[in-house]
Order: sequence, then C-alpha cells, then structure tokens
Amino acid sequence: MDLNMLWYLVPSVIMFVAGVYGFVTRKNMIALLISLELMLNSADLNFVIFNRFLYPGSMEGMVFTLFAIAIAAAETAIAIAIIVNIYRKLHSTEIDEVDKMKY
Amino acid sequence: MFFGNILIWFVVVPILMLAGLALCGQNNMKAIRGVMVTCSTVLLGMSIWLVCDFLAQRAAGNQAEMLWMDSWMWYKPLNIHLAVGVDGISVLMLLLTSIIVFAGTFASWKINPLPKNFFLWYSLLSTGVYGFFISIDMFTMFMFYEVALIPMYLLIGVWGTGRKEYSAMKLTLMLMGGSAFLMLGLLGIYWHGTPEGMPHTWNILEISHYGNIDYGWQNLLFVFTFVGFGVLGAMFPFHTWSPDGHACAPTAVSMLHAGVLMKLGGYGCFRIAIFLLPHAANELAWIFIILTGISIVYGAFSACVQTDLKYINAYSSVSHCGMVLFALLMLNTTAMTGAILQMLSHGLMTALFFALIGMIYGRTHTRDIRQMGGLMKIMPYLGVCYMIAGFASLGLPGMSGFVAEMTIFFGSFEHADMFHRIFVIAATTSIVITAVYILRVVGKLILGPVQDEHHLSLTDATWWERLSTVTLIACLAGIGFFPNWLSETIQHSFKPIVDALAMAI
Amino acid sequence: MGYSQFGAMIPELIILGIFLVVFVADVFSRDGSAKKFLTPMTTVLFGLGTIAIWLLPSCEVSVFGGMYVNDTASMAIKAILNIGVFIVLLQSAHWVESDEVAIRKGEFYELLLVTLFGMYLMISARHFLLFVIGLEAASLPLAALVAFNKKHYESDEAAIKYILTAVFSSAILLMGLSFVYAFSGGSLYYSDIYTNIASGQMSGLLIVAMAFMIAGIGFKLSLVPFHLWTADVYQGAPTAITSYLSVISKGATAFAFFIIFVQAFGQIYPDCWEWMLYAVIIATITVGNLFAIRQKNLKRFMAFSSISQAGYIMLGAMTSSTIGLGSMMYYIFVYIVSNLGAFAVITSIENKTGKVGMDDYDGLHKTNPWLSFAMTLAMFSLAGIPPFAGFFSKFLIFTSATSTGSMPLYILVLIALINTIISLYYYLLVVKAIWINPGEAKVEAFKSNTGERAALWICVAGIVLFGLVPYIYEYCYNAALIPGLGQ
Amino acid sequence: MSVTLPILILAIPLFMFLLLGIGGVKMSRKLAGILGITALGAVAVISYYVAFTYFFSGDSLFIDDGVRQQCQMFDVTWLAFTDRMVVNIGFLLDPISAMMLVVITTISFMVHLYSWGYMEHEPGFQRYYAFLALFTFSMLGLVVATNIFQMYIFWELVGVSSYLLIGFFYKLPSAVSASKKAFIVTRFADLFMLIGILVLSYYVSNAPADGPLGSASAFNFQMLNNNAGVIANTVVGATFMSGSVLTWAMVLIFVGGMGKSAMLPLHIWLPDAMEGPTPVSALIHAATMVVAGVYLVARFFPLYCIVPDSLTFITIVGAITAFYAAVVACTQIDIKRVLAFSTISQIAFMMVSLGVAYNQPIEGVHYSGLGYMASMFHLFTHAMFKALLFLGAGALIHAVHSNDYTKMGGLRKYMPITHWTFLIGCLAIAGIPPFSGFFSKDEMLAAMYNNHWFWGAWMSMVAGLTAFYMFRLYYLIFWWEENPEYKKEGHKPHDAPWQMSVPLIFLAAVSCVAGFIPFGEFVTYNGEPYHIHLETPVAVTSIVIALLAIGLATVMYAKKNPLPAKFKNAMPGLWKAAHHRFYWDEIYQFVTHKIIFNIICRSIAWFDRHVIDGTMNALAYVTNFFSVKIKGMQSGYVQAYVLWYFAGALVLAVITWICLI
Repeated sequence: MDLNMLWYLVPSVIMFVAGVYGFVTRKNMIALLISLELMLNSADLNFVIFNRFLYPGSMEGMVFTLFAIAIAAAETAIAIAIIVNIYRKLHSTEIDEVDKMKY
Repeated sequence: MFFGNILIWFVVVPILMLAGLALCGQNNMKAIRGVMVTCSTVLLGMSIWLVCDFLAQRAAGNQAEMLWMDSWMWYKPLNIHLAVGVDGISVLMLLLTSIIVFAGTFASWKINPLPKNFFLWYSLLSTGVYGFFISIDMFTMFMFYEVALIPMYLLIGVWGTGRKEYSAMKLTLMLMGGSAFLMLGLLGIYWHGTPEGMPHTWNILEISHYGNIDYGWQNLLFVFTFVGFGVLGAMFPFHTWSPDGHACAPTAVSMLHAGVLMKLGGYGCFRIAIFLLPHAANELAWIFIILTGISIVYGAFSACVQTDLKYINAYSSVSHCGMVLFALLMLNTTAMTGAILQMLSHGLMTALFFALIGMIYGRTHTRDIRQMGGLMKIMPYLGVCYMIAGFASLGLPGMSGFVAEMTIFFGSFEHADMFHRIFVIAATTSIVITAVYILRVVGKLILGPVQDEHHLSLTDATWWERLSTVTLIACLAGIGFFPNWLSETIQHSFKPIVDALAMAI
Repeated sequence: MGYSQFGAMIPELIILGIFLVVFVADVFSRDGSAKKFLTPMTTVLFGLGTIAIWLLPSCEVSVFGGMYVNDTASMAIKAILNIGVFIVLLQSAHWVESDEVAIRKGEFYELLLVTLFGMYLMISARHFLLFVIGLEAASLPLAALVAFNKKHYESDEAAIKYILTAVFSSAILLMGLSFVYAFSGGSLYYSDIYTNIASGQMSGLLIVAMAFMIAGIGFKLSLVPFHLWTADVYQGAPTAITSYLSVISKGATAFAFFIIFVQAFGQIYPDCWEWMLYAVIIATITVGNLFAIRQKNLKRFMAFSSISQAGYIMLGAMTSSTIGLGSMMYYIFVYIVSNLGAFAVITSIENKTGKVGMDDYDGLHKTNPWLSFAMTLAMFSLAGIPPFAGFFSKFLIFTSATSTGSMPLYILVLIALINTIISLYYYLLVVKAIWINPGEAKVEAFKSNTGERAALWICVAGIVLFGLVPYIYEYCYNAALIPGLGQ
Repeated sequence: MSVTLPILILAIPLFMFLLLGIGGVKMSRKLAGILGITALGAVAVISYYVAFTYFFSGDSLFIDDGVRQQCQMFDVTWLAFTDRMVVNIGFLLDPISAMMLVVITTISFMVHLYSWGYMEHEPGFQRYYAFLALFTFSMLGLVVATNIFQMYIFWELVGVSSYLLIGFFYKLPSAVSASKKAFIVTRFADLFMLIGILVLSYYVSNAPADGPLGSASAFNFQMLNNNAGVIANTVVGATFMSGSVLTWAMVLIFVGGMGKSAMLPLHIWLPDAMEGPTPVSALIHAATMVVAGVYLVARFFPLYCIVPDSLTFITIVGAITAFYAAVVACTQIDIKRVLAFSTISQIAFMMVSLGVAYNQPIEGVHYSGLGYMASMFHLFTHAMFKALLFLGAGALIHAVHSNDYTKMGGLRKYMPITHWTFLIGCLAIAGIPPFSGFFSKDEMLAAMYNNHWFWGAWMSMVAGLTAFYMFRLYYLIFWWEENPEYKKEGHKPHDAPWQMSVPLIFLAAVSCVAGFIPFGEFVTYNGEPYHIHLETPVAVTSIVIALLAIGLATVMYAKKNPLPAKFKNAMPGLWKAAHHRFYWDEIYQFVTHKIIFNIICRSIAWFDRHVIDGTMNALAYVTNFFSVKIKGMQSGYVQAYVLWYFAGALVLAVITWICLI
C-alpha cells in the first residue's frame, strides 16, 4: 500500500474538525483549550505533510511548524492565566457562565 | 493670489464670523450681535458689489463663461481643486444668501438659549451655502453642500420647537440619504468624465467641455445626481423631511433653510445633473417632470388642509420648489430662467413667511390658525407683511412670484412635446390652489374677528423685526417691478447649459 | 547575512529600545511612589520615537532575504500608528496612575510596546512566517492587557472571550495558510506565492484557504461574521485598551491585509477573494451599524461603530491600486484621530465619574462644554461630515473604490453610502444626548487630566485639519506609490 | 401729445397708492381724503384731455383718412421671455381705451368724492383711499394695455384690489369670506385665461420669423389683431379635441373674462362682493372692473371674429346669463344684490351684443360694426347709470343702515335727491327714452335681431325683465309702505351730505344726456365712423315692452297690496329657487368644500402623513426591526461566536466555490 498524502491529510482534517466540534460543544474552558490545541496541531500537521510530500527539497513548512508550536504554547499560557483569574471570581470554569456581556 | 479673489472672501468672511463668535462670551449678546451684524452686512455689501461688478463686466463685453475664475490645487493625487468662479446665476444666489443671512440675523435677535452656539452653527451653515455657490469643482461643491446640511440637526434639535428631535433626525437623515446618491453620481462623473489619457478632473467646466460620458452611464448618473439634489429640492416623494423640519426649526433656520438651502438642490440639478449629463437630461427628463409635476399640485393641495402655519408654508415650499425643478427639466432657456427666478423669489418670500411666522409665534405662542384670528387689529404691521408675503406667494404682479411663475409657464410651454405642455397646464392649476390656501390663512389669521382675548395685549413688531421684514419685502417688490435685468442676466448664463443640451440630442 | 540587517529595522528597533528602557526602569526601580517617573518617561520617550520615525528618510529596505521589507508605505503606516499609540498613551496617563493599576503600570507599557512591535512586524512582513509571528505578538499580549483590570469581572470575561477567539482564529489562519502552502511552490514569500498561484488553477482547496485567510485576518479587523468578540471585549477591557484595540490593531491589520492580498494573492483577486471581501464588507458595514443603533453603553457603542468603520477601511482593499492603499492609510489616520478623540472624552468622563452610559451624557454641554464640543466633532468626523476629516477620508476611500469603474463596485459603494446614513443616525444619538436631551446634566463639571486634555487637543486638531490640509493625504498617497500596485 | 401725460395717468394713482399705503397711518383722515380726491381729479382731467385729444385733435397719429388709429403712446420692455415673447408695459390709445379712460376716471373720481362722505366714520379711511388708488391704477393699466400680457398683469391687479376692497371691513367674517370667494373664483377663471394666452402665444411665437408675423412679440394686441387671418392660417393644422387650437385659445381667454364679468357659471362671487363698501361696489362691481371681460372681447375682436365658434360660445353664455340674472334679480331682498344681478344681466347683454357681431356680410351688409359699437356704447352708459344706482343705494343704506328693502319703503319724501336720481337711473336701465340706456340698448337689440331673430326676442324678454325688477326695486324702496321706524326720533332718514349728493346729481345728469352722444362716430370696431340711426321697429317694440313691464311693476308694488305674495305663493318652487339664485352657491360649496377640500385635499394630506411619511418611518422601523432581530447573534457565549465565525468562513468558501466552479 502506497502511503500518499491523503493518508496523512485525512487524519489532520479529522483532528481539525474534532477540535472545532469540541470547542463548540464542551463546557469546560480547559476542554476548550484542548480543542484549540487540536486545531492548531492539525494545522501544524498540514504544514509538515505538505512540506514532506510536495516540497521535499525545502524546509519552510517544518520551520513554520516549529514557530507555530511555540506560539500555541504561549497562547495556552495566557489563556490558562485568564482562566485562573476567572476561576477566582466565579469559582467555576464553565464557559456558559461567562456571558454577562451580550447584545 | 488666494485672497486676491473676491469669491474666496465669501467663505473667509463667514469663517471669520465663526472665529469672532468663538471669541465671544456665551451670553454676551452685545458682542455676538455685533459680530453677526457686522459680518452679515459685509457679506451683503460684498454680494451687492459682486452683482454690480458682474453686470458691469458683462456690459463691458467680458463673455467668459464664468468670472473671477480661479483654481488652487487641493488634493493633488485626485486632481481635486478649490476651484471658484461665478456666472450670473451664482452671483444672484450669493446675493440671495446674503440677504437672507442678513435678515435671519435680525430675525433671531433674541435667540435663547445658547445664543453663541446658535450663531456658530448658523454661520457654519452659511459658510456651506456660500461655498457651494462659488465652487465649480464638484468635490468642493459637494463638501460645502454637506457642510450646509449638518448644522441643521443641532439648530433644529436644540433651538427648535415641537417634535424637534424627530424632525431634526428625519431631516438630517433624509438629506444625507440624498447626498449619498449624489455622491455616487459625482464619483461616476469623475471617473467617466474624462477622455482616455487625460487626468481625471472634478472641474465642472472641464468635464462639460470634454462631454465624454457615454450614454449608458449618463442615464444612470443622471438619476443619481438628480435624485440626490432633488431630495434637497423637496421633490416628490422625497419631500417629507421638509414639512416636519421646517415646522420645528427656529425662525432664522427655517428662513435660511427654505430660503437658500433648498435652492442648493435646484442649483445643483442644473449645474451638475443637467449640465454635465445633457444627453441623459434630454432622455430622462420626463420621469422627473412627472414627479415634480406631482410635487407642484400635491404640495399645494396638502397645504390647503394644514392648520399649523409652518406646515402650510412648508407644503407651499414643496409646491414652489417643485416648480423650480419642473422648469429646469423643460431644458429651455426661458423655463430655466424662470426656475432661477423662482428660486430667488421663493427664497425671499418663504424667508419672509418664516420670519413672520416666527414673530407671530413668539407673541402668541401658537401656530395653529384655529386659535388665532384678527391679528391685523392687534399687530397691523405684521399683518400687512403677512398679506404681502401671501400675495407674493400667490403670484401677484408686482411681486417676484408672478414674474417667476409666468416665466416658468411660458418657458415650459415652449416645449415642443405635447406631453410636456399638458403637464405645464396641469402645473398652472397650482396658482389657483395657492390662492386658496394663502387666502384661507390670511382670512383666518390676519383678518376676521379676534379669536383670543389674550392676544389683544400683544405688541407689534420691534425695530429689528421691521428691518428684517422690510429688507425682504423690498427685494420681493424690487424683483417684481424690474425683472428684466435679472432675467437677462440669468438667460445669458444659461447659454452654455442650453448649448450642451442642444449638442446632446 | 549579518547583524547589520537588524540595523535596517529602525522603527522596530526604536520600539524595542523604548521597551527595554521601560522594562529596565520598571524592574530596577522600587515599587510605590518612586515609579511616578514611569509614565512621563514612557510618554516622552515614545513621543521622541514617534518624531524620529516621522523624520526617518523613507528609503526602501529589504532584509532577511526579503522577509522583512520596509518600503515607503510601511514606514508611513508605522508613523501613523505611532501617533495613534502616542495619543493612547496620553489619554491613559490618568488611568495608569489610578490605585488599582499604578503598581502594574510598567507591565502595561511593556505589553503595549510589545504588541506594537508585533504589529510592525505584521506590516513589514513579506513572508508568512514573519507575519504570523507578528500577528501573534500583537495579539497575545493584548489578551493580558484586556484582562488588566483584574479586579473587575468584565475585564476577565472580555479577556477569556478574546483569547479563545483569538486562538481559534489563529488556528483557522494557520489552517488556511497550510493550504496556501500546498499551492505555493514551497515558499511562503508573498512574491513566490504570487507567481505560483495563477488564476488558472483554482480549486476548492484554494478557495477554502482564501476564506480561512480572510477569516483569520478578519478576526483582528473584526469583520463580520468574525467580529462577535469585539463588542464584549471592547466593553470589558480597560478603556485605554479599548481605544488601542479599536484603532491601532485595526489599522495595522488592515494594512497587512492589503499587502498580503495584493502582493501574495493579487493574481486570484477577480476569481476568488474579491467576492469574498465584497460580501464581508457589506456584512461588516451593515451588521456593525445595525448593532450600533441599539447600544446604550458608549464603549460597546464604539465597538460596533468601529466594526462598521472597519468595513469602510476595507473598501480601500477592493482596488489593489495606489489610490486604494493611499486612501486606506489616510482613512486609518483620520479614523485614529476621530476615534481616539471620542475615546479621550469617554476616558476622561469614565475616570472622573465611572459613567459610560449614553444616558449619562444627557445635557453634558451644560457642565462640560469643551468635552461636549470635542465629542461632537469626533462624532461628526466619524459620521463623515465635512469640514471634518472623516468626510474627506470617506470620500476618498469611496473615490478609490470606484476607480476601476466596475458596476459591482459602484453598488458596493452605494450600499456603503446608504449605511453612512444609519451610522449618522447613531452618531447623532450621542450628539443628541449631549446637546438636545432635556434634564439636568448627570456629569458634574470637572477639569480633565493634562494627558487626557493633550490627547483631546491633538485629536481635535487632527479632526479639523486633516481634511482641510491636503498634505496628509498626499503623504499617504505618495507613500503608497510602491511597486506592484496599479495607479 | 407727449408721453408724459399717459405716463402720469398711470403714475399718479400708483404713487398715491404707495403714499397713502405706506404713509397713510401717519396722516389725518382729511389730508388723506383730500390727497386722494385731488390726485384722482388730476388723473381725470388728464384722461379727459388725452381722450379729447385723441378723438378731436385730428392728429394724423390718431385719425388717418377718417379712420381712427391705434396708437402706442409708449411701450417699454418689462420682461422678455424669449425674443418673440416680450412683455411690454405700454399705453395703447385707441377708441375703446380712450373711452374707458373717461369712464374709469369719471366714476372713480365720483366715487372718491362720494366716499369722503360715505366712509367718513370708518376706521381705516386712509387705507381705503390707498386701495381705491390701487384699483384705479390697475384698471387704467388694464384698459391701456398694449399686449395681452400687460392686460393679464393688470387683470390680476384689479383682482387683488377688488379683494382688498371687498374685504375692507376685515373684522366681519362675511366680508372676509366674500373677498376670498371673489378672488378665488376670478383667479380660477384667470387660470383659463392664462392657459389661453399660453396656447395662443405658443403658436404665434413659433410661427416662422420670416413669415408674415415677423418677429414681433407674440403678445402684442396690434400684431395679433392685424394678423388675425395669418394666425388662423398658421395654426390651421393644430387641433385639440376636434376644435381648432385657436378657437380653444380664444375661448379659454374668454373664460377669464367670464370670471371677471361674472358670467354664468362663474358669477357667484359678484353678489357676495356686495359685502364691500357701497362706493366700491359702484366703482368696481358695477361700472369698471366687471366690464373687463367685455373689454377683453372687444380688444381681441378681430381674433374672435376669425373663429366664429368662440363668438357663438360668447353669445350663448351671455344669453343664458342675462336671463338667469334677470330672473334672480326679481326675487332678491337685499337692494345691492338686486343691483348686482342687474349688473350681471347687463354685462351679459353686452357680451351677447359682441357675440352676435359676426364679421361676415349678411345680405351684403357688415353688421359687425353695430354689435360692437352698441356693446361699447352700452358699456359706457351702463357704467354711468349703474354707478348712479349703486351710489344711490349707498345713500339709502347710509340713511337707513340696512341693505334690505323691507326696512325701507316710502322714502321718496325723506330723500328727494336720492329718489329722483335713482328714478333716473331706473328709467335709464329700463330703456325709456330719452335716457341713455334706451339708445344703447336699442342698438344692441338691433344688432341681435340682425343676427338672428331668436337672440333679439330672447334679449327683448330680458330687457322687459330688467325694467320690471328695477321698478320693483324702485317702488319697494320709495313707495310701498312707509317704515314706521322713520317716525321715531333720530331715525328720520335724510339726504346725504354734499360729497355724496354731487356725484349722484352729476351721474344722473350724464345718464340723461349720454344717449345723445353720437357714439358711433367715435368707437367702432374698425375705426371708421358708424352713423347711428334708430331702427324704428326695434325701438318701438322695446319701449312697449319696457313700459308694459313698468306698468306691471307699478300695479304690483306701487302701493302695499297682496299681489306680490300671491305671485310668490302661486309658484313657490320657482320663487324659492330664484331667491336662492338657483342654488349655484350650494353647488359650489359642495364641490369645493366636500369634494375638493374634504376628499381631495384631506386624502392627499393623509397620504402624505401616512404613506410618504410612513414609508420613511417604515425604513427606520425596518432598520430597527432587523437590529433587534439579529441581536441574538451577539449572545454572549463565546462558543456561539466561534460557531458563527467558523460557519461564516465556510459559507464564504462554499458560496464562492459554487459560484466559481
């Protein structure tokens, strides 16, 4: 069996969709962060796949992925800090409770 | 030289007026009045001088399309200039503006509250109007046009009466809606008005000289520009801002707005829509003739049943301004001349009306004609003035209204097409309906027995009110008695426009 | 290659320099009253930096193999943004001295400067890697800034909404970018992408990629429907940050958007993203306006107003020409002074009284005529009323949008114009509250802080002069004369 | 004759109007009165001089080879619509205008003098004289107009002066509404006149400039009248609703005349106009303004002759009006209204007389001269005796303080001067020789019989009715039964002061002798003299009819007796209808108030408020509606936001995909 690009891409897309789905349906903010992480990773994966299969001669996608991972880490850090802050006030990490400002 | 051109001073003086007012104390009436009277007198003097000098130059054989032409680059990348120049029509419009600003200053002698802010916005409004009339660059024209529109909101909202907030908002939004269409039209003219290889230009004369806009675009842009200006010209069915707006505005603002600002609409219609898009004007005029024809009759009929003095006058303005646009659309020199005469006449007359209504309202605190009566007995001066204004409005010979209406009717009837002539006949019926509503008001308000005992103690006009009204009446009668020089001046100025129209058939 | 290449990034270096000075001063000074110098120092330093950037000779620099390009347009937009940030600093001077924040003001300045640095990178990036780094650098510290009022729950709610949406949008952007990468021929340089994506080879993937790119960048611009975080965040964030978000971050992103879509995807403009942008602009202007009509909280109101303004800004991107870019930069500049003018008033009043409701402005002119006056001017300018600058910027952006003469663009402009009427309505509501609504003034007379007043003066001067003086536009236009753009 | 005098004729009254109108408030009554009377006296003298010069000087300018010429004393451009449509203000001197100058200034002077006594105690005395001066100015301007447009200008001005004078007692609602009615009805008629002028001038001015019409102004009377045939040929192809355009134009112009001259159905304003001061009624609504319609037809006579259909129209309108007004006059109670209807009837007489004056040879004889001349002659005599009657009525009202004859009766003993002068007036109008009315009426009847026996017979009947109702009035006022009120102290009626008596006597004298003026020598349609000769059969018949009618009136009204009541009861329906003027007012009331005001105006106003305005409000409402509808989008849940976000991106992609691929 020949492992062509599609074999990698499909899981990546599934990851992405799972991330979106998780983000929209989960109630816990930490779970949301995990979903986001899934999405980011799927994008990273894409970069690597395309680099590996389409442009094997260059490294741009790989390098990009490294940066993206770093950024994802930073995002998570800040998000967690904010979640902690919210937890102090609401004693909850349910995303549904954070809806005071609307319309 | 920027300041060497007299036209620039028509904008500079109002700006100085603004600056002068800004330096005055909020309630220092003396200083505020001083600034206003000085500047408006200067403006009036300048306008009169301008008219005289214009006539002198024309008499001396200066046949240039526009006089005092000058152009300063403003926005280089888009070739936007501050281009000024006037022809016979513009100088008359400037004169009209000056007269009404002058009269309006006296009509709002005792404005309250916030006199300083009132005059600040008032001056800004007049800056816009002056700027509009001196510009021959579409951009600056449009800019001044909007400058003139927006102060209305505050002027009505703060100093108005009745449902002022609603009216102010409606007026502002509708006029801005019109200018939205207008702006699109102007953009179209700008981008399509120059031949390949020439820099795009906003200059009206240059665009008309190129005559480059293709017919499809012309039709589209004509509709946009004409509707855009038509909203301000109170064209049916876009006139509905006018009754409410005028009814709620303070005296001087109604005067300036109905007297001058509505003329911006008519002026723009021929200066831009008809002049620059002659082919479309020839082709599409009939649509707007129907609309404006409706305006004329419809406004007059509506005025018949109103009970609020200002509403009556506002609907009458719809009718009269409808006549302006109607005549412009007939696209011949005489009718268009009539339109300009009607602008002048209506401007003065309606300003007089609003001034008088303001004065009456200031005394009786009501504008409902059912609650007043026999004012001739109580305040004979105002009563007589009201009757004079009424006669001017219904087209009494010897008053400007007659001259204007007759020129319009005879000019419009010159149209070769039967359809147009029948519309003219329909439009002439307005002179009867006008008589009906004017006499109805005069009969109820000025004549007849005194309705309200409390009114018996009221006083007649004060000196500043007299000054304001006498100025306007003198102008009305002046035009009515000696119309020919005006008519000739205007006719001459229409030559380029009529030529453009003739070329485009 | 060499370190000398860093020397070419002068604006960034200036920001970095200020950042370092502030950072060091903050770290090595004692807490408490001793930090009083921090605010004036930062402001002065930043002011000097701004002047320096304005005075820099605008020569085209391209370093790191073309990843970073500092052309005239980039320089100009940086200079413009710098002024905006300077005004933000001035108007936040009072707020940062408040008890709650004073202790952390160093962090405030540092984070602010970092985000600005990120925006500079976005602006100058000609390679997607640099762009993404810049974008994130601009975006993430902002989350911390939004949460800066940590005693206030709203601030936290705003922050969590912001950060979650921001990360989501980064994911979308990266996803889109990965698809782009698939077509790019192995290089993420804009210019390489431009040559590799020709209009012939349209595919579903590319369309999705474009949509995701627009969504990802549109998040920062708060284009509809990617805007939903905006209102909540603007409302919850400290006012200084709200004003910063509404103008600086928007301006930088709009510029980057233009550069990316013209320089990288210019080839597929008519096939693909023209219509996406078209739809998004219409939605942005309209929805922003429709929401703004009902708002009672001025900060939230300004949020929706800024959404619709973003739509107008993006009109400049509809034509990939010099005039479009020039008008867009000009619009951003004018928008900066107008919006910040409004925010300066809102900040002053909020700092004094804590009131941000529109009702609280009833009869303001009786107690605070100057603030009323400034607010009126700002509203008029935002609504596009001459002779204030907003009119000119709107007019010019409409002019640029119609410059190709194509009918759909005329229709777009018409829709935008009709929307200006709605926007005029709600801007006038503020004016109405100030001047017309009856009743006693709810805000007592006060004298605002020097910094706020200075900010206000700058804004008012800008509102009045930017339109009447043509040099600003000419500056923008000339700056926008960069290669690769049509006239 | 220099142009100074014609200019003065117009300028003095105008100046007096301005002087008294602006400065009157500051003047004493006496000064204002004297100024007004003196000025008008001066105008009268000048007018006499001008007319005298015109008729008798023999200047070749005025009479050439025995034919009287039209002469434009001056003609200055007032307003130029186009090269071919130039409005001039000028002074046209020809037989009819010279005659009218005399009539107007005479009556006006008499009225000025009379008013001094009559209006002595009224407030606004100065204003009254100002308005009189304005009216005189306008009327003079009207008759000397050199072009139709000038005529229209002054036509409107007389309308407004009439409005001002009818509404002089402005505190009385009835006066206000009467003045309003007068103005609006005449304005309505003027509208048709304007349309007529529009049509006429359109075709004339668009005739080729190198054609026979030349490039003269299309308004000019001389040009139009001299080229009537050419004009008819020019517009020969143009028809509208199967009528020639020229016919339409002339009929429309005539409708303007119908309004001013109170022809059916536009007569309704005139009876109401009696609300004005009585001298005003004498001047405006009896002698001068109301004959403007006749004057207009006479002025345009050559053009009317070229389209005989329009003359037929004039004849029919006139005939119907004359009969109608005469019948109504028999049943009125208010003496001024009787006189008003009598005026309508007499003017209709003149109209018929013009209408029957075809310029076509009948059995080889041009009869047109007769009808035209007779009409003008009657205009002249009628002005004198009708003014006399009105002024007499004024004296009565002055004495009795009422307009109703029921409050009078037996006054001959108390007011001899009034009585005798009134009687002379009645005899004149009844057509009894040797009073002036006989001669003019005789000529008119002759013209009518010459045209068709029917018109003659019909109008003879009207003449009989005229004699009847005038003497009914006369008897009821001066005979019948003496009002017991007079016996009371302080209520004794007496003759008026000299200011009022002098005009009465003067006009009575004129009415006695005016008939002997050889009118045909002066005023004819073509300027050639026409020798008046009595047509014996016509004269005898009409005298007999008049005497019979007077006899009937004597029998019925000379003494109090039940005969009138019997007649009334014999045909109550007819009497009631006639008394209510055949319900014309009610019909108009219905049309204007119920239909136009209530249905059209109100529905338009409603439409404006609710549909047009409603549309604008609806736009705002819809905007708001959507604003509220979409607020759910901003639900506050970040997950929903993200869902929108993602869905938005996908939708964007999908739509683009569908559209492109």
